[in-house]
Amino acid sequence: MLTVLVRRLANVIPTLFAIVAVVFLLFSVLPGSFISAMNEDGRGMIDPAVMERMRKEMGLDDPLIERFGKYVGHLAIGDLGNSFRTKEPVTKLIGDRLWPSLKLVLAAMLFAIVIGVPLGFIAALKPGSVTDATSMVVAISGLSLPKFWLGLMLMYLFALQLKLLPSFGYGDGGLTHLTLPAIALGVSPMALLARTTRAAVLDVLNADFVRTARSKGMSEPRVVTWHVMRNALVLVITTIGLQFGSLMGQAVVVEKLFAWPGVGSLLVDSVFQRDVPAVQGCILLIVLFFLAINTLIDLAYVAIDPRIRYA
Amino acid sequence: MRTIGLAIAALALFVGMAAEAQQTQTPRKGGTIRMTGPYGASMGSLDPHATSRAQDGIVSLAIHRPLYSWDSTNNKVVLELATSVTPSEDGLVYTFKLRDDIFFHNGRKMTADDVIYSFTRIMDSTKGYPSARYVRVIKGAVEVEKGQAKEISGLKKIDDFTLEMTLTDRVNPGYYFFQNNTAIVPKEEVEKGNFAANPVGLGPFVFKEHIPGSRVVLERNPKFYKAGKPYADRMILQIMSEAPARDVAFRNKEIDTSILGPAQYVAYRADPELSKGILEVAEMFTRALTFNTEHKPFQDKRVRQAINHAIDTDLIIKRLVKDKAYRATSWLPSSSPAYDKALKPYAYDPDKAKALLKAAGYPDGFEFELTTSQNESWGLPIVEAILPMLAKVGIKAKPKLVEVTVLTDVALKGEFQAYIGSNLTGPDSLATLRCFYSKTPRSACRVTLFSSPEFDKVFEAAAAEVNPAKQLELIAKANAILYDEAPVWFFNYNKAVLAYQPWIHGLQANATEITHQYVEDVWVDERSPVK
Amino acid sequence: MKLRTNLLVGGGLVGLAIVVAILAPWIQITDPVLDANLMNAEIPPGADFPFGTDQQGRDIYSRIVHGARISLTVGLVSQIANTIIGVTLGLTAGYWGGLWDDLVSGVTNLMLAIPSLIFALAIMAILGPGLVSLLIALGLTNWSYSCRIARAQVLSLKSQGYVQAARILGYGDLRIMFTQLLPNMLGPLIVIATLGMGGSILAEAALSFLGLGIRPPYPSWGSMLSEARDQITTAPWLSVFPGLAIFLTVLGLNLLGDGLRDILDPQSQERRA
Amino acid sequence: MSDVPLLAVDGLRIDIGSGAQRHAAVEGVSFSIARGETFGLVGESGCGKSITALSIMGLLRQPLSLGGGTIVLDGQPIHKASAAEMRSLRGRRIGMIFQEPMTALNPLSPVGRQIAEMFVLHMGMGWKEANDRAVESLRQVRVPSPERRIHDYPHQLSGGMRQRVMIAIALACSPDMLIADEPTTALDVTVQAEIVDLMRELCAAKGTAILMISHDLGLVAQVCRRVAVMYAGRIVEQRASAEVFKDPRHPYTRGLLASLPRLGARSKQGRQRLNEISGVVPAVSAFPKGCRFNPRCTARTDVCMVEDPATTALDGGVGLVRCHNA
Repeated sequence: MLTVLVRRLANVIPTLFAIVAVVFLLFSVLPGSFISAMNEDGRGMIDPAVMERMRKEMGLDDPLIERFGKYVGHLAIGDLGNSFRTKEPVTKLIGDRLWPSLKLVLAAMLFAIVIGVPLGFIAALKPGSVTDATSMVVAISGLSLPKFWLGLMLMYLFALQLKLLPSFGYGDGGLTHLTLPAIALGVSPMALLARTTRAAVLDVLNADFVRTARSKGMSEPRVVTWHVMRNALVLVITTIGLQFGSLMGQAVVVEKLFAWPGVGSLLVDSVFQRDVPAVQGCILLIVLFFLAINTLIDLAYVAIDPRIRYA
Repeated sequence: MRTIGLAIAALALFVGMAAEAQQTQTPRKGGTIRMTGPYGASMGSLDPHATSRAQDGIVSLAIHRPLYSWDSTNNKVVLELATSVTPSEDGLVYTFKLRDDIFFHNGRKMTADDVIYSFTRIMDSTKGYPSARYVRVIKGAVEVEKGQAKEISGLKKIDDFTLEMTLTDRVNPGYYFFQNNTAIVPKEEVEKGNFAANPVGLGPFVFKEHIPGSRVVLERNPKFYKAGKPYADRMILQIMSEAPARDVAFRNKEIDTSILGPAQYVAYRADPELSKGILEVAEMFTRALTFNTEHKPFQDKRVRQAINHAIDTDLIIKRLVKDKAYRATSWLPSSSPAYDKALKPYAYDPDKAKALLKAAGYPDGFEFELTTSQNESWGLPIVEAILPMLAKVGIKAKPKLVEVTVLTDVALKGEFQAYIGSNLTGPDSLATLRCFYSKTPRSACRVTLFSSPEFDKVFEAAAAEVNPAKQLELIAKANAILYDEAPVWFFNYNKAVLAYQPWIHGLQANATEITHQYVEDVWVDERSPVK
Repeated sequence: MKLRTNLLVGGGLVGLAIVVAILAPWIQITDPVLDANLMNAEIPPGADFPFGTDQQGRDIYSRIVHGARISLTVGLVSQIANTIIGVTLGLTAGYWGGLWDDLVSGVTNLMLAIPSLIFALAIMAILGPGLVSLLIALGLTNWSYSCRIARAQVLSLKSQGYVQAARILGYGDLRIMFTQLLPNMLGPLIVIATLGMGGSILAEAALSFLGLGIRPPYPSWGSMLSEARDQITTAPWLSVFPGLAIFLTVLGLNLLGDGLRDILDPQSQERRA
Repeated sequence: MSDVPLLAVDGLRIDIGSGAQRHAAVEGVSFSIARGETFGLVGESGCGKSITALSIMGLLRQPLSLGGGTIVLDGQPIHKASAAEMRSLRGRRIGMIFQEPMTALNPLSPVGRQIAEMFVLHMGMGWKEANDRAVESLRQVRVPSPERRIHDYPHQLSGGMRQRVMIAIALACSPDMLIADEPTTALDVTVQAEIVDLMRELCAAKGTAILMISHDLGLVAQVCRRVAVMYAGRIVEQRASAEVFKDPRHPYTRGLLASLPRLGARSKQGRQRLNEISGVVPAVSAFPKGCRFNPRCTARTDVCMVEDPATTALDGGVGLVRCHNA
């Protein structure tokens, strides 16, 4: 366990450093600036004097290297700088968004697992059957729709037509507001999981030890629960990890559509307003989340697969 | 003169009607107003001085108040925090008698010191507060901005409720100090730090909660200085940048107001129920295709006029903008007191356009790059519509797509041949026209680099004129010159449309920005689904 | 059984899209760009305009047909770029190993960690909206999977003595990589690229939604769909047809990818046997 | 001992594929095994011996299916048995050992549990009791310190140990018959003999009959009293082991014998081509006309090319051979 963690951490530092550098570089060549972004709809053209003071305040006139050095220096002590837009510390900005973001991602992943894994299982147990074909077409269809479109359709159906759920927003952060965005976000990992699970189960069902289990006189349900599930899970868990880890970044579109106050919508907004410190912070968080989930997955492997535990 | 006066009266009547019709019932106390913030997926800053965004203005106007406010019924600036103001003979010194019944949300009474503090804060030399451009009109403000002085010399406290303000130019300070981001803030709260997270003001509503990216919740200020107001107990601003999502939420009665785009404007107008709750106003934005007169063909006035003739502006407004705009006749919008109704729009006349081009030495037309954003009302869709029209007279426009963010940069740096955009053109008409005055630097706003001695002469005269009526006349004249010179293709003045639920009353048709509501006048009747 | 259905339906849908794209100029009714006539704006589907007209009065059918060219180009070019980058890095990393391998693996993990949509968004913002920017943005940001696959394949082939044998024959490194190793991994790479094409088409739609898509002069399906989203209630045909085009094409690509995997991926073939 | 054999296979046919793609992978296979008897099935890989074993277990899976013939276990026609009936037979009355002990054991489950499952499934024990019995079973197959080993995972055991676990599983319920499919092929030469001896010894003690399947005629002859040689889905020679060694009648059997290395240095690779017989086993879909062995046969005559040979009784009716020239 510990070695896995240590090895992970050793990898995280250079990864984070590289990401900080990449984002810094990308945004230093980005046209437009926070100041030009303030002029929306022709309103509030900023006059040159104010612009100059703003640039100074934000340190935009310093050489890139110097700015980068400063940023990294602050980063080392956990200071992500201040947002250009709100002037608040980026850590606070992100802190406000973290919980809603996590909630959405967790709910979406839960949806994906609860629907996707059984769907793949059922399909795999009767390969070539109508059930198999139907569940796979359903799954692949879920992969073939633009997310914002799916989200809009869900809004129309569940909010406007059926009046079952609120159409947008965070509300009290409860389940009613969470459901629609979570489904919109969860459909594509659900589809991928269904597909992976099906392949994994088929794979395991053809394994020698399943034949052994059958030769023991085990009923098919027992074969599945005693010997297939766990082994299939090892294969599925990689997909779960990759999907889960990247979900916070994928949530961008859904959060924007549903006005969900997550990190993704903050990120997009910050990109368009050239609020570089906020962008940096969001991307760092998303990457950290990805790394954290994958570390968890590694640990899960250790727990599930004895071959890794003793290796 | 008379015609202008009549025009204003007619306009005021028209604009005021929607609001008027709602005032017949007695306002109900209590309830919750649920407005929407359509501009972007988050708030910028709740510190009123730190932002110039329209979205932030919605909240700012509820929590804070500047010296003046906008009277939507009469389309003019009026005193808000003062009972009277007396200008000096030379029009440079204004003496304000402040109200003595104004309390900040922390219970302290507002005095002249707070006004001085607020304006001094805006000029802070280490911070780039966007509203510095307004306060700079006060004498001595620039020195503070440059760090050469600690206090603004033009602000003098006579007593707690009397303030003397000396200006640098002969202008109406109301145009400057009705802006949300010149609001008066309490020093002690600002100095606690983190003012943006815990804003304290003197407006009708008290800050309660901000869930970034989702909503701002405000509660009734029981000690508001206007007796009996505000009516509602709570105000919620839901942040919703996605128009289709807003549409669903509005139809689902989850929000009380919603800004409409052209497509939804048509749909709502056609709906028997929804059409009852539509508030329209001619906003002070002029949408135009701006020519860079450094680019050779556009140096010739005839070319610029030719383009104005070549585009079937009315058709575009009717079909593409779905009548959610008023045809622009010159630069100043219809809500400006200097607006001249008599100006005839450029007729759609491709033949005349061709003739003008020929006269200008371009019988076969020419090619230019047209920079545009993706904005649905003043961006790419419009460009797509004018391309074939220009092609008909031999002009080939090559669209170049940029983000809205980049558009401003492109404009101010002059890195364009022509661009299409939206321009704030009010309420100070003189300041608006300054953008065509040849002594204004490009980086300030003279993006066309347009210069005309004739215009300069009239503009200078207008700026120097003491008599308001005569000044208005001169401004109108300058505006007319501009129209003939055509430094831009005059497209339209925005018609802002706000849909509201039937239980919402007292909304104002604010021509400076329709989402900016003086919420103390808004009330909710018992049909509202929220308590 | 299922294997064939996948290939058949998937291949059919993708084939249809390709045929439409190739024949676009011949099967269009009007010019999708120039034949804008505001007098004809927003006409519902009917005899003159089978899919109706858009806000500008252009024939949606003709725009869909031309959109196939753009959308397929986006999918194809970006995936070719991704595959070339991924394979080159993966091949060399697996083959040479050592520091280069560590470096490539590090960068690959980095690419996996940064959400590709965000990366593409930043690149689009730098280069400005447009087709070329989009191709670059999507072509540079999704190569980590093909890189991983190529690397893993090289490592497994290396252990099979493939490489030593070729070396003994006196083949140069590059020759071994591209003539001996590459052909052995084409199957899984084609599968990844096919599935990735669908992903690119969807990513284009997402970028359009976020305001950084492609537009002039010719439309992509994603931008048409994203533009029409305001008018779902007032003019549903504006969004239904591009939506359907995206759905069917991406569905086809996914089915095709699955079907190809069954045939081309030796691992899954072994599984089946 | 009664005359009724423990297992009687008669005219077994196993199909591969379906519809137009259907071919008989095994055809006309008949043999019987008495209680406590040891019987060997020998042939190159692909000759159909393994699927014959699977058909007895009722474990044929797509695309394989039972095409005809009867399989009778202890008087019960199990080719007609329902899935539930088959389940109760498997493990309890017939145990099976597979070639690859690494993959035949669930890698994620401790070996103790995999043995204990047998007691839970067939003897209605609780897990705790079953675990105790698993320790006992491991001890029987001579795994050292079985109390600790039951917690081990397959990857922690050596190949020989794993195969001992497989034997423990197969014999856990003292079945009437053990099917051993290449039980030693994947093992080191040094442990092969140990495993074979263990198997033989335990079966003898429990009175369990053995059906041993191998490509290795030498091994089979060493373990089994009787032996059947299969080629291309058919039994080509079936006799007492001693007779086969003494006087092989089928050219294929002769080839197999000739290819045997000296004792103690048996080929480890089951798939290795037989040196003495050129060519390979034909594919199921392309069995040659006439005698199926004719393309590789050194004693081929004209009749072999056109006519499928019938069986000829040998050794006074207890043996048989399928060859024109035998």
